[in-house]
Amino acid sequence: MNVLDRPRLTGEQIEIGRTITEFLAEYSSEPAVRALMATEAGFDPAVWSRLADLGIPGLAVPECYGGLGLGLTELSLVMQAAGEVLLCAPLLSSAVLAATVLLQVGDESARAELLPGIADGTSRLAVAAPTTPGTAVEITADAYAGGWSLSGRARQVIDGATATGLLVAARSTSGLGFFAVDPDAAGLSRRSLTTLDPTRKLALIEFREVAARPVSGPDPVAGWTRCLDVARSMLAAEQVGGAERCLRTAVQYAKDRVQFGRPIGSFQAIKHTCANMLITLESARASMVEAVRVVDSPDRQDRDLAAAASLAALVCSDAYFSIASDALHVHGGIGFTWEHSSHLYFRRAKSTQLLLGGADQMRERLLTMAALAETPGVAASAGSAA
Amino acid sequence: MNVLDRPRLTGEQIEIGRTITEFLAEYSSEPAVRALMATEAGFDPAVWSRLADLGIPGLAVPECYGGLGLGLTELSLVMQAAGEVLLCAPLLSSAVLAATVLLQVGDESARAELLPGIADGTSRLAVAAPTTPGTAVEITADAYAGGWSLSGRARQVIDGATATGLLVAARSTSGLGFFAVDPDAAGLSRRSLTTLDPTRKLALIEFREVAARPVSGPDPVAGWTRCLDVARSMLAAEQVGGAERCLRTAVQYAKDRVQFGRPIGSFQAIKHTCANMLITLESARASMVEAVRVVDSPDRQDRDLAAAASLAALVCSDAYFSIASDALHVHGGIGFTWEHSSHLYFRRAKSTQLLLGGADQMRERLLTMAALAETPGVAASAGSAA
Amino acid sequence: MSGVAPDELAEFTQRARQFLDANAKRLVTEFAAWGQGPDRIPLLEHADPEIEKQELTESRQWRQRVFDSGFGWLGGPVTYGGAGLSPVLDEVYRVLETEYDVPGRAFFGIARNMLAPAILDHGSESLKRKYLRPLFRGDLVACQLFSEPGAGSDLAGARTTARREGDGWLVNGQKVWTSYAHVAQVGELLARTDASAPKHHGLTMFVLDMDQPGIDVRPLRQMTGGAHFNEVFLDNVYVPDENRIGEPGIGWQVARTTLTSERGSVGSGESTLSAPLIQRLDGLISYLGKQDDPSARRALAEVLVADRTMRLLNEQSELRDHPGPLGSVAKLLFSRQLERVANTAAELLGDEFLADSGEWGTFAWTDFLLSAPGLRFAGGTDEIMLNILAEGVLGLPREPRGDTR
Amino acid sequence: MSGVAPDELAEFTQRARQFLDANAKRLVTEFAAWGQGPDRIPLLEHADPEIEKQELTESRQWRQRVFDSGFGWLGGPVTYGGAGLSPVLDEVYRVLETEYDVPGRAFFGIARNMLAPAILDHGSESLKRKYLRPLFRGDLVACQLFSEPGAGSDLAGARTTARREGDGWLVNGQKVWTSYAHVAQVGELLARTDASAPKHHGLTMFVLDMDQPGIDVRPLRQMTGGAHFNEVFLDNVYVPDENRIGEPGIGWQVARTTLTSERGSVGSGESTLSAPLIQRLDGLISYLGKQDDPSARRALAEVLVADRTMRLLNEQSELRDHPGPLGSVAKLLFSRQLERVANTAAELLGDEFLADSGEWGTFAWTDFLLSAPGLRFAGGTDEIMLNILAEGVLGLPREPRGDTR
Repeated sequence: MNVLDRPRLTGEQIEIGRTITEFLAEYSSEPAVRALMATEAGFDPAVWSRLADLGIPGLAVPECYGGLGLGLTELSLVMQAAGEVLLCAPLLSSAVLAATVLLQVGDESARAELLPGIADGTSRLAVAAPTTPGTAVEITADAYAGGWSLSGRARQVIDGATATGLLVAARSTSGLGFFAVDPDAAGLSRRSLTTLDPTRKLALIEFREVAARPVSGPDPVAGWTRCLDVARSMLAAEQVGGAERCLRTAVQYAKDRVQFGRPIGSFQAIKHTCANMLITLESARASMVEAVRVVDSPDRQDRDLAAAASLAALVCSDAYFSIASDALHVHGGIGFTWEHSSHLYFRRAKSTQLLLGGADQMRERLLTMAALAETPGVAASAGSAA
Repeated sequence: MNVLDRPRLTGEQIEIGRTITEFLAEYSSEPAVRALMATEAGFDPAVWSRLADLGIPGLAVPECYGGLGLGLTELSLVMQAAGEVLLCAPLLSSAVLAATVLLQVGDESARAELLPGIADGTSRLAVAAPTTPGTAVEITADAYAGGWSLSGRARQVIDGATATGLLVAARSTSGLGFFAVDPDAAGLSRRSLTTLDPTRKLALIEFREVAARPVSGPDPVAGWTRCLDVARSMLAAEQVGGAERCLRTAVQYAKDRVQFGRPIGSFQAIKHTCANMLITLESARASMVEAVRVVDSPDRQDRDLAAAASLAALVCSDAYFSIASDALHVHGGIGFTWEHSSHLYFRRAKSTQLLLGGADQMRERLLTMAALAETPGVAASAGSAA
Repeated sequence: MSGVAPDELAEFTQRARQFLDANAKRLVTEFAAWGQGPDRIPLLEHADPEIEKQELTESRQWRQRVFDSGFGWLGGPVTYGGAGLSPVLDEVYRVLETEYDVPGRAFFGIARNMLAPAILDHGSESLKRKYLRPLFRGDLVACQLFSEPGAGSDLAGARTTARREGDGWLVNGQKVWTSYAHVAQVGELLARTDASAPKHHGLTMFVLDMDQPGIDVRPLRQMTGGAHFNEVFLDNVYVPDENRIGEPGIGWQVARTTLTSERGSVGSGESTLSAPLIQRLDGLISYLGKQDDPSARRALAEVLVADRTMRLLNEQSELRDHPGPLGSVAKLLFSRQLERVANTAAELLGDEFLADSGEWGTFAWTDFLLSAPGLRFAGGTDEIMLNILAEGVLGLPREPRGDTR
Repeated sequence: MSGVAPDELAEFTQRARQFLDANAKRLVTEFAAWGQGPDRIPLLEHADPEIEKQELTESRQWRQRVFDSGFGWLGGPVTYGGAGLSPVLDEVYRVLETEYDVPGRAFFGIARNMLAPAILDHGSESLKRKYLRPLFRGDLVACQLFSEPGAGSDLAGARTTARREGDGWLVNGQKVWTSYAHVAQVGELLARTDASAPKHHGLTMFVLDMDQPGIDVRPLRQMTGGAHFNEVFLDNVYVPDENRIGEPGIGWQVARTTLTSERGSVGSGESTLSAPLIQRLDGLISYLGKQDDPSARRALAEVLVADRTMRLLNEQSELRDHPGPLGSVAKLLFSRQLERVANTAAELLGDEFLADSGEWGTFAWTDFLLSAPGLRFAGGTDEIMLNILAEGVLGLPREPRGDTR
């Protein structure tokens, strides 16, 4: 039971998984995570820079934009390992979301300009766009003589307060578009929020006539939908990693803790709880592996991506939270203390369950993709949701 | 853990409970039930007549109509005991539903004419009216010179094929009304249906210009709603009785059956299953006792009755099915055989879960009565549902 | 109603109402509107010490007035300060009191529902005379010194020792998960007095004076960030022998008496999902405009069903002649239901649950979510409760044990 | 893909497709419209004997053709009739076959997934030569003679005896829950050969010829009213010693091999919720006009999620180097999901579920509901499966046992 217990991995992929796992064991220990989660920035620039030296942020960025040109399968291994240790770093925000926005939505000049910085870690970009299907964009883009200006607000931007650049979704008269914005620009204010999960920072960003540069290529709506599905698949890997760690910790405790003269893991109540956690974990892993396979298939269709990513989002989100809750429970009172790691995973699990769209939305997308329970009205509205 | 383990019972009530339990132990053994469920009639006239000698069908019928004039609390004890042994008899159809329709909806002359027969068991009346809130009445009543005629059909009439008389809900130009119909009347055909629960017979009754006599007093709609709530409370008692028996049987088996050198009830998986069944049973009992208390309070309001009966219907229905399923499971393979009683309770439980309205309807009624989640649209439509 | 004649009950109810009407205001049944009042949804209190001190003072004063007016311990023997009536009336009074705007009784739950029953059942005459009245009067806050880091579910594995020293005992060890230890005057202490006896036979129970040297109470930071529980370190703490509850070596039996009486503190009326909580969830649904959302309606209805069922269960089990350990039924339903409510709120809020946007009544649910797991082990884990029900009520056989020596 | 090079896999897939295209039609992906086809929703077959006989003949003929064309046992050693390729290819072929309209392989599940692995792992050379080829070719239907009335979860408690008699053994006892016994030619028999040995060491495994006197197969009427399982009475039944699988006394180890290979019969691809079942549920929702009903939509989506997850789990566990007992994961999910589907259908149908109105596709769900509990104990109860996962995969300690002698 570890990161590499996945079918279909190549030798090179296994090597990447090993490398990142060893790296994180050294640089993202629990004390380090606890120290970082108490800071406002929420990540360690030195560790980020070492990760960049390993090529991690640019793993899936094509070589022509300065990345390693590997696939999302490789990136998913990193996400899984990061999820295991609750790595505090702008991985999801910059290496997954921002890079994918540029690749799926961005025009050629934006890619050429922004991707190399993401890939070498010198830029940390955050994406300000609604992640839950059906949520309205609250930012408008107005054209003026010299360019564009944005007004409005973006809620809960991942790593938004510390990002060195922003990719912002905004509505103009010609529809949805993405814009690059300098976070130090006049009229922009950002505020770090108190979060349920202190290991992943969220910010509220407000725009008052902020200068912005359009970066979208054609059909940004479909592109953003794809981005979210890629991100959901990567987040699923993070969730599986976290759930795996929770189960491992709980099993170890059940072997070690003696009550009534026996290890508590010899009592069926605890034993079967652990077995059910395993069942849940393996179901999650299966859905995640499939989503990553689809995401990484060159000839995938958008609807296959949507179906696989929605399934993984549903299954892995619920699995992680249920496993994190059970792990906490297996630990009894000790798991309820601040000092124990249980609550950090519990918080992360609940938080990722809601981060990129809720279960209702994912279920509706699945039904639509499977052409089930169709009525003219419902099918039409479900089809338009991101 | 038995029928009488209920708070607030008087000595006389406890005596009634004891009498009926002893009676049923003799006259409604499992072999008797299995024999009756294979017959088309589905009940034993001799046993019914003995029950009538005890005054059971008229327990809650006022003395002025030939009953014993006791309360619904007493009747609930009978229902509970009947549920324990899956008594095959027209108790729910005639003694509960038909008697309540006459008391809650019927006009004085109908009561005076029909209740004495119900009370002394010589008549067995069935009620043909939709029991699920929101279901349309499929029978129309037309006035002609000499009286009324009914056309249409009633689905799933409890004991409809063997009843000696019918009380039928039908729509006329002046709204919903109840009518007394002779089952042998011209134009009436009834067909016994294959049922999920063979211990309770259901019939499809078709009406083609069948002569009928109106029996409603004022406001039959509100009256019928009250009838259903009374019936739900009595059915809840039957469900608690059945669930109690299932738990007792399962616990006994868990004590007796040895595997791996230990009674299976010493394994936590089985032990905790049984404990959870107990929790479920006690929750159900609490809701049922309250519903019976409200039903039997002279100064109850319709909305209190609706709230208490809906709660009991919800809780007891789900409890019975979950307990019957768990009991079946505790028995392992043997519980899956035709010869074992498990499936009879499983069938009864599933069937009562759906008999007088589903969970969705009961939940909506509860919200309405508690004035929760109110919006103008929803509150209005929920308020009108029976 | 078992134990009380209808006339007696009516007379009592009237008398209690008179007292309450004269001394307290009826609770207004309309709840505070959405957006009003403190923006927290409390489950495990970890109040500001100053506020807590004031709340304790108010609660104590009210309990003392109740006691002095004769309603404090209706079922108790007159000798020890009780009213000598049926114990059922205590529950009747408690329910009546919930209709009035009076301070809660949580501070005194352990005194009343755990320590007092142990003294009543096992204590010496002098212990009874000394402690019962102040425990019921609200003079003393009590805490329960049972759990230890190595003895959670397996309380009989306690390692805190008490050894003979002159006329009394010297106590050394560490206790944990001790609610109210920081405000308690007395503790119910389970300690090992005979290391050579089999584990269930070497324990003794004491009433410990908490205001003395050698007792170090430290708040235990829980996953919410707050501290509802404490750790208690005991370093050569003296207990006079007269404070022993029962004979030396029968501590385990005394503990069991206490634990089966515990429902008052976690499983009883006070810990059903309160009406305000349902109101809060209802308010949230309206705030989010989800009144027409079928999953929201279903979730709210399920919470309502669970709340009503628990209330009825408590109410009726109090009315039974032999309520038995059915109080644990409510406790189990309660802790399960809490998690369901918390997850429902999270699902309704969606990503608004993730960060504090400043909107009243939204992020406050996170504290509720993070507190809920604590209720699953406080007062006995689910597993222990299920064992008690299975073995105690259903008579299922015990498991083979690894600790019979 | 582990064990098979990409090129080899591509070449194989092409070859298998050629065979299938030449010998079978592709399944039309559109399912029968609502109201067409037989009005039953099968879960535990209890077909008319004549129909079953015909189905068996068709299934056997197809399997023989598959085998004779080289696709019957791809991973098997050439010596015993296999193709000498990677075992992964058997799974690849199985999945490919599901795309074609060919007879199912349920009759031969036990032969292939239970008896054959036991013989391969523990059988003598002559047993392997005698049985492996016909078991994989579809010549022989096998049944599993393990469970007894007194030995259900605790299979090692088997009391059926086999005692030495000349060159062989005489078997006496009773087996139960035996699927396919009425059509089987061979049985895998677990019998006690040494009453004086500790219970796990006194058992021996045999291949039993089912076509001989002394064997009485009686259908076991189950709660649906039908009979999928059988009881098998064994009265002085002779087994030659050469039909022994493994040494005398190691029957329990052989049984464990068999049981961990069992996923093929209950936990594997064939028993995921089939697409037709989901289609049937979808059809029901449309028939009832509940496409806009959020609970119906949610329920359907949940069934879809469970189905997809189980498919992926099976598919991927076959691709792992060490699938281990993860097949039981699918089996557990499967039996739980069945009950959920049945209850969903009941909830959707409401009171139409109660009686057969004659409407196609409605009352048929009751048989499904009544069959579902049977899947929970067939192939091992949930409890046993959970123990296997907890002890075998997670390494949690065993329970103290009462039967170690």
